Amino acid sequence: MTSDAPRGVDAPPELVQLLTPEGERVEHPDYDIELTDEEVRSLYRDLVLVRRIDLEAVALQRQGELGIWASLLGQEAAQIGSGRALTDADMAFPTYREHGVAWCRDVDPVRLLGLFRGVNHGGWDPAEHNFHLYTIVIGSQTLHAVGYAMGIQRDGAEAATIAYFGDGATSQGDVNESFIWASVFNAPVVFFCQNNQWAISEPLEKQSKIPLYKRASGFGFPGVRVDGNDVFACLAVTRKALQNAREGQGPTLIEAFTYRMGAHTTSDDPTRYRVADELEAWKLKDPIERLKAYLFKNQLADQEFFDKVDAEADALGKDVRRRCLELPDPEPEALFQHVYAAQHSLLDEERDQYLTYLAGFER
Amino acid sequence: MTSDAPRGVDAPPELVQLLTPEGERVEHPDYDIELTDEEVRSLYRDLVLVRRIDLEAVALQRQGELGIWASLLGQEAAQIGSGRALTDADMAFPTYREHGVAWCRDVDPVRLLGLFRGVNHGGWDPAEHNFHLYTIVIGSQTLHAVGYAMGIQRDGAEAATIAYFGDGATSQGDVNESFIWASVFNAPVVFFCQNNQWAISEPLEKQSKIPLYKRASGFGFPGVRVDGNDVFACLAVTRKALQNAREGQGPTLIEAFTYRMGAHTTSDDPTRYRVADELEAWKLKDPIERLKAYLFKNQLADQEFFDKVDAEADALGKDVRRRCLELPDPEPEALFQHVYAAQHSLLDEERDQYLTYLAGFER
Amino acid sequence: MTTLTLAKALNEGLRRSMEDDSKVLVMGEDVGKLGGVFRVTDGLQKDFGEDRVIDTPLAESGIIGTAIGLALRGYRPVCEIQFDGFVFPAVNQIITQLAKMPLRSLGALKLPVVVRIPCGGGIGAVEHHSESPEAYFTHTAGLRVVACSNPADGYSMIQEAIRADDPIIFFEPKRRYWDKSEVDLTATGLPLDQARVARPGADITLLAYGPMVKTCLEAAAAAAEDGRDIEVIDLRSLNPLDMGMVAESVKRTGRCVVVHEAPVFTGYGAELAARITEQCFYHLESPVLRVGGFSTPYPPSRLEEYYLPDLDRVLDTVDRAFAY
Amino acid sequence: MTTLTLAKALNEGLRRSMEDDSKVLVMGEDVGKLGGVFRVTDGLQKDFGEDRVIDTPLAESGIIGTAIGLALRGYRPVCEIQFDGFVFPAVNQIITQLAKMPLRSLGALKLPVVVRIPCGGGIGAVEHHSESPEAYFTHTAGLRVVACSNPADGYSMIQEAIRADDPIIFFEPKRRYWDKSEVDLTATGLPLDQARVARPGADITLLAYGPMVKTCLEAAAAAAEDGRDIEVIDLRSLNPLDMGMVAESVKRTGRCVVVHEAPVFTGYGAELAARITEQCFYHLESPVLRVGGFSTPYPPSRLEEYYLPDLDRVLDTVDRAFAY
Ligand SMILES: Cc1ncc(C[n+]2csc(CCOP(=O)(O)OP(=O)(O)O)c2C)c(N)n1
Ligand SMILES: Cc1ncc(C[n+]2csc(CCOP(=O)(O)OP(=O)(O)O)c2C)c(N)n1
Ligand SMILES: [Mg+2]
Ligand SMILES: [Mg+2]
Repeated sequence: MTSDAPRGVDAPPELVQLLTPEGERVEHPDYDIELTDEEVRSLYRDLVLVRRIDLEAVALQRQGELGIWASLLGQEAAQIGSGRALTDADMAFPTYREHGVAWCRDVDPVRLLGLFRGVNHGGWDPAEHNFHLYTIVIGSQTLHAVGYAMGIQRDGAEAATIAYFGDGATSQGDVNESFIWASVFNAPVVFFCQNNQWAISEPLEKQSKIPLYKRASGFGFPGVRVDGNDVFACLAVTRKALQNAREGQGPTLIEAFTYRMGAHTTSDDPTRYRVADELEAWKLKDPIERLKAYLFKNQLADQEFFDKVDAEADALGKDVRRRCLELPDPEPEALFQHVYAAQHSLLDEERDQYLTYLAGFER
Repeated sequence: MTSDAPRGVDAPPELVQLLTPEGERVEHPDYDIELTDEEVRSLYRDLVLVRRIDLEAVALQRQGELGIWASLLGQEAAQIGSGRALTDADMAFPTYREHGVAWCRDVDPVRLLGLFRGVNHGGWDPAEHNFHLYTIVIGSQTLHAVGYAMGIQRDGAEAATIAYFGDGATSQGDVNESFIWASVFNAPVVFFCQNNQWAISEPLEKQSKIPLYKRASGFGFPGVRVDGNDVFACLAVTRKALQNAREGQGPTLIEAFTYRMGAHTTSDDPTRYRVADELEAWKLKDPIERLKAYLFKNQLADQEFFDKVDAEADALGKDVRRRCLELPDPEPEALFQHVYAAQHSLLDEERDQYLTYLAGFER
Repeated sequence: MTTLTLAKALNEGLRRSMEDDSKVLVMGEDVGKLGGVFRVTDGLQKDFGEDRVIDTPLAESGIIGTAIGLALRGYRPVCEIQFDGFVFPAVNQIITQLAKMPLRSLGALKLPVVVRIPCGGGIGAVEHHSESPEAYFTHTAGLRVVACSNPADGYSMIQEAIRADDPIIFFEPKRRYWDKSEVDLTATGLPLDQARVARPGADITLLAYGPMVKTCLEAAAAAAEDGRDIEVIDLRSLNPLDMGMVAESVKRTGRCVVVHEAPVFTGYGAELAARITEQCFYHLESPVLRVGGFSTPYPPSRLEEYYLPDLDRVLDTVDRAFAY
Repeated sequence: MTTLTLAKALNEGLRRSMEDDSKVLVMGEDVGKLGGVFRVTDGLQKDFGEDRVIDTPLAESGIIGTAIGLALRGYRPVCEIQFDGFVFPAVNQIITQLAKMPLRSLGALKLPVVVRIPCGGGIGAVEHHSESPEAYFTHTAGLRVVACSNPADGYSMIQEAIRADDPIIFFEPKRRYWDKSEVDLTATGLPLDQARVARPGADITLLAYGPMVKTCLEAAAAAAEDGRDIEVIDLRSLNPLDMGMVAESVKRTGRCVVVHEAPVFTGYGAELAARITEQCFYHLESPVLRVGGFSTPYPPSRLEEYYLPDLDRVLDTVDRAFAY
């Protein structure tokens, strides 16, 4: 899928990889990427920091401070790679697991915790970060991303949207409808599917018999499978797809081939449905380890650098924890706020009655 | 798509045609068909008879005897070809336009009129004909067809289902979900899409940028485009797809490339959105004329035969008309019947009250 | 004043909204060249172009889902659902996204999406073309639900709905599309959430909306001949409900009958009856009675005259109310 | 008698149905190896195989749509919707197909499909995991709607639901899944459409179903200490409603409060209030009052204790009823 290759329905058969699990830089005929040493180090830093945020959130959940948490463990490269490919003008539509993308969009990690702690359903202004709210109903956000992209077209703006979703989500009607709309309207949207091999307890075979990136061919736009644990490849492939979208070449489906190293969420018990060996095999493909190896081998970073990043991560973890605990519980009035933009007599009445009722207890 | 060709995701690029618009028999490497002279004549007869039924229904609607009618004009070959490919054990799931398939399934044409006349919502027993009720909500029936096919699998039966739908329907989430289920469960189902180029006023380009048969490749099963005005090709292609399904080779998507020669329904005014030239061009590809030419050229039928079929058609038309007018209006009690299989106290109460109320007028 | 059909009044309202605000888009199946199956969008694509009047793929979830995306980008989409019975594929996007996203964003996001739904029966149509799904939406917090009953209201209400910053389900009584009345094309600013006394009366209050307003007015006219003075209120807004006007009327008349086409069981009329009873308990001489569809799917058209509330059933229920 | 949690009782009921009838299938997301996120289908795939306990693709419309097809082929599918908030993608198949197809066929087709929906809040979950969508289904003719409240009923009702020839929406109160009580594993044949007096009383009738039955029983116990004798009826079947038992009780007590978690506006309680008022008008000392969710989306979990009806709100409403 070079930009001058025919943008037909055939997707390249192989996994796009620019960095092997052993940390070797490899070439790919269609994708390449030029990164300064500083950029590479900063990618590493991002990977480590978001993993740290994630670990802290898991710990907070274990301690009862969050109701639930959906860990991104193992998917850091897919998220940082794709997230760093976005320009400020691009708009991202996440699921509930895109903590790494949120990081790239400058959303304060503590903001992500609100919904998992149960103090709100989504704690940031999407327009401020060009990062939409987390969406829990599987697949719904893909249509929003396409609609937004149709708005970009109408504005004549130089921007694209990216829609995140999982392997399981590809089975939803909405996701397939979003492919149709994107194709028919040639909308500037990139579909970024993190195939982490599992949809809760269901392995990929329950959703598709063929590699997911090939789905795009049925809708008339290119699909590409990228090594989702390779941050270089994710960055390169997403960057090109976004660029194509912005240039009016329409949508691309990217399947980031990765692995959910943790449980589906903290409520889940993966030992019920998958063997430990699988995880061990994937640990060898860890997205952070391979970048670390690359940095080491190429002497782009020394121990001091790694220590510094680790220290920064620890500090970040502590900070996130502290501020999580400080998150104020919402007041009962909040029940009635923001349901409607304009005044709503029924809600006003219910609020007044209820607050009067509550006030009765204070007396 | 021969049965020994790899059942991969690539569908053949060309239109399968066995009979040209001029009535020339042509060969196709993957599809062939052996028909006795008698069979060919009987195909011709079916085409003529269903067209006649259709014309009569249009006339009945114009005269106020039907509320609406969805004409199959132009799609006779797609329906008779595919319908005749079914064995008794196979099960068909139609839209609202499959009058020709109904004919092949021995559904009395008058039974079809009930829903268009407004005396019922569907007037036959699907199990008796292995022909499901007409489904109006676009695309819904494709999932029923897949579920039924999953039942066939569980029964270990030698049968398949066929799901009919239009070009517009391919945009519905349900249709795409049905592709996923069929593929994942390797269900014995044939998806038969009559691409009649229009979904009411919307041309195909509003639903897809690429030929519809290619949609299947995104889901991992074969797709094939057949000349939908060629009854031989439709029969051959559907027969093979059904056979593959019955043999455990999974689903096939057939795109029957045809044309809606009439209005969408009798309520529609196609002059608002399409040019007359288009219809003229398609008239040259008329499914009946080409078979007639073939019969003539090959001296398989003489004028006497054609006259006999025409006379039979006229008689059928008259019979359908007469029996349509005799269709009894339902009694008000019918409102409350068949809503539930078992007794339902609320409905009983409403029925009793209402019938008492009505009885008051009789006094 | 101009005489317009309801369909044409809505068309003029849409046109004016599109002229006033370039962010207003119209989208749906067959809304372009065809002008919609009821011609409510007739001529709009010709005048405003394909970018603003969008013929969409045949997928209702897609229509609402992409409309949400367009709204997030600052547009004001007006979606047409071709017939009431085809709103259900879109219900997930409407209930889980359109209705809930503003709260999810703690007010950061507004979703000014209007979902136009031709509704109700009485046109002799086949299955799924005569439904009255309003209760599904009035029960869904986060949505506003309105129903117009006549050309003047249609013209004004569609513009106000488009101007509003909340998602709105906008019901249009399809069997009244061809009814004509006077429309003041210069009228603006009618509040969207106020009911209207369609006919003042002293003896009993009839509550209706959409297609049943006309039926109730006819019933009231017939009853007047028998000396019974019926007040008819056209609710216009179902959520929120103009409870002030409703309660005032019922307290005054002491009796109330609610009329809608939808099945009575857990229908919108249940809410009216329950709420009115609570607020007007000591004023009620009889229970609030409901006339509506039966607990059956909408019947084939040759039975619809039996299914749909008509003048006789309304008056019979009025009589029942007076029998208490 | 055995002591079981509600989740386990349902599991046993499913198991027994599958043993009794080889046409019974279980299907849904994660119902296989995982046994469902609430473990209601735990162990069934191991014992009955992948052909009868089907892990489906992640698509609710697909689940119901294929279940309909399986039912047409003679199977009796029991579908699990993972959480209440995820039933909406399936609503089109449920409302336009499952509910209407039997009538469409003039009785030729039966659709014995059970749609199991864990429902309600109170478990501290994130958005979409605490909904109470029953009113959408009770308003849909052609469906039966039931809600179990305790292990014994769960065990029996799931079996009766599977045995029934009509499509059934089967609500399971998720926060009661882990409540234990005695279950008679030999019990059979309990009619599916009969309510149950959960606690007899003389002063006022509380109507509840699913999760709120326990809350109402607690409220009644607390009220008893103050000398108020509350009758609690567990409706069990929402459509049809056991109006006989309800009306008898309300006529006897003269007062009624309806309790559910769903938003009050156009909720199921509205139907109860309207119907009871009509049938018991002269017996009512006060209007039927409703306690339920507010007209807002279900709130984040740290607010759910405020949103959900609890003992205090129920008793406050009882007090209000007595204040008339
Ligand atoms: C419509 C809907 N159905 C079911 C669920 C419950 N659910 C939450 S996550 C999930 C699996 C999602 O799998 P996938 O798309 O692969 O994303 P992943 O969680 O692996 O990132 C399911 C079934 C849901 N959130 N929405
Ligand atoms: C869910 C749904 N949406 C809209 C409609 C209204 N409608 C009826 S037929 C039709 C077009 C169908 O086009 P296609 O699938 O190509 O079939 P054709 O009528 O051409 O045979 C539409 C939009 C419907 N019946 N169902
Ligand atoms: Mg996954
Ligand atoms: Mg078509």
